[in-house]
Amino acid sequence: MLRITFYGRLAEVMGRERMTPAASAATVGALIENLANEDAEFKAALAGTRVRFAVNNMIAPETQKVKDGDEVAVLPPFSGG
Amino acid sequence: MLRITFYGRLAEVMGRERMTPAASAATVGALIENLANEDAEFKAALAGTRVRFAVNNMIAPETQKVKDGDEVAVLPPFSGG
Amino acid sequence: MKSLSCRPSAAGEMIILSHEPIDPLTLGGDFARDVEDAGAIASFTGIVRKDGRKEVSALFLDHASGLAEQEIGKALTEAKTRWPLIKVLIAHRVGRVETGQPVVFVATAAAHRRAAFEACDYLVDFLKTDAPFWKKQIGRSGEEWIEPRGEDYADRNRWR
Amino acid sequence: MKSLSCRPSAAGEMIILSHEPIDPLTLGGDFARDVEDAGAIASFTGIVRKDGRKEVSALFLDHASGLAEQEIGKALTEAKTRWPLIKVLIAHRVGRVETGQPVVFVATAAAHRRAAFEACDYLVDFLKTDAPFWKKQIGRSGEEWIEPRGEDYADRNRWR
Repeated sequence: MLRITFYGRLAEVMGRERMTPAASAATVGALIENLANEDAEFKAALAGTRVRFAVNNMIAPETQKVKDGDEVAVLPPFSGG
Repeated sequence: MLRITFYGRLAEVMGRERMTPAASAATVGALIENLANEDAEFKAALAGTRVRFAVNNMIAPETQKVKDGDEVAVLPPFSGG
Repeated sequence: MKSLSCRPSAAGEMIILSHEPIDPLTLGGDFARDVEDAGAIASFTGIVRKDGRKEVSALFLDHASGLAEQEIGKALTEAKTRWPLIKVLIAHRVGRVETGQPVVFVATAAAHRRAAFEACDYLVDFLKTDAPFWKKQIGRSGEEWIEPRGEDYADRNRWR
Repeated sequence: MKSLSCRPSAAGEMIILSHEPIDPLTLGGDFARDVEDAGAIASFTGIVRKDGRKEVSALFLDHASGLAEQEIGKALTEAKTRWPLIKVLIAHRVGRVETGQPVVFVATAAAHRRAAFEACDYLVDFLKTDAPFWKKQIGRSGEEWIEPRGEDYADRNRWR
């Protein structure tokens, strides 16, 4: 299984985390695309936003491969300070 | 009379203040030149230094006229902070 | 101050993420107590603004725990590569922060002032755009997730 | 703190010249207590350095009383013309200041951070080269009057 976590306004749409079978996608990008195709509200929330990702607490490109046990974070544009 | 005050390393050479007759010079520049000509140590202390002046607590050029009762400050390069 | 996360990530570095109010005075006092032969301490405090007609009553700050500490740690390392810093502190609130309360405090110590000023400025810019925090304004007309303004990205890009 | 000179020169402005030690914590705390809807407070503390082999034990600071307050007041006015400041404080020591002790403290408050940072930076540069203070280092090899370094003038000239 993969654990996917959502932050900021995406957490309000998706909840903080979802579990999904590792076999469901090969890359971070494919994983998110699958989720967006299943969930119109999530798809709408992603529209026009540059989302970034982290895999196991490391910022990662959407081409990064994912495997069983990985933790994938879905990060809308940061706004700290 | 004019009161002339000295600061920083010039105060160590000249003391904090000197009184001089107002009639002794027409401008700040002439006043300081007279003092330098009377006092070799002061002349040496001025050499190679860009000294500034204030008259009655206002920064003033060396061409500024001085009159009885004025307070003239002789200011070596500032170094605060 | 009970902190969610408080770690001296390397010598002279401190990262604090706190669910509780942060007190720049206490933090600044502790920071200044042991700064070797520093000649310059710069600090920045960011405070939640009411922001005029928006009538903001609080911010809510989400953050990616673990990732945040790591990304801030990287920024501290980068800052220490660019400037000869003696000591550096970042304290950042998470959770609900009331209007008028500090949301971030950054302090830097160096031998000379340019290093202290620039590193402090750099780290605040970094926190605005490149650290995994997300803030929501809670105001008169409801709640609104905030994204950095164009000028925040422009500020950050000064350092590239 | 007994001050030689302490004047709120205009609304939101404070100039302190002090023969006694200045305490950035107390000053910073008082400063932050009433800052309207400021979102940003920047501060700078300058500290007397031992400075390696010079083994500086203290600075002695001479100043032109009256003129100093007036020139600092002009710089505050200039800063408020350039940046939308809510509040600004300059505290500067005069007399003997021991190594490790603060010699200057500057704090600025504004709605946004660039104004607070830049005004603070500007005022510290101003104090280094354009305010009538003179400092003498008292070190291992005797006493030495200090003049600004070339980089101090260069820093000041950034604002021209």
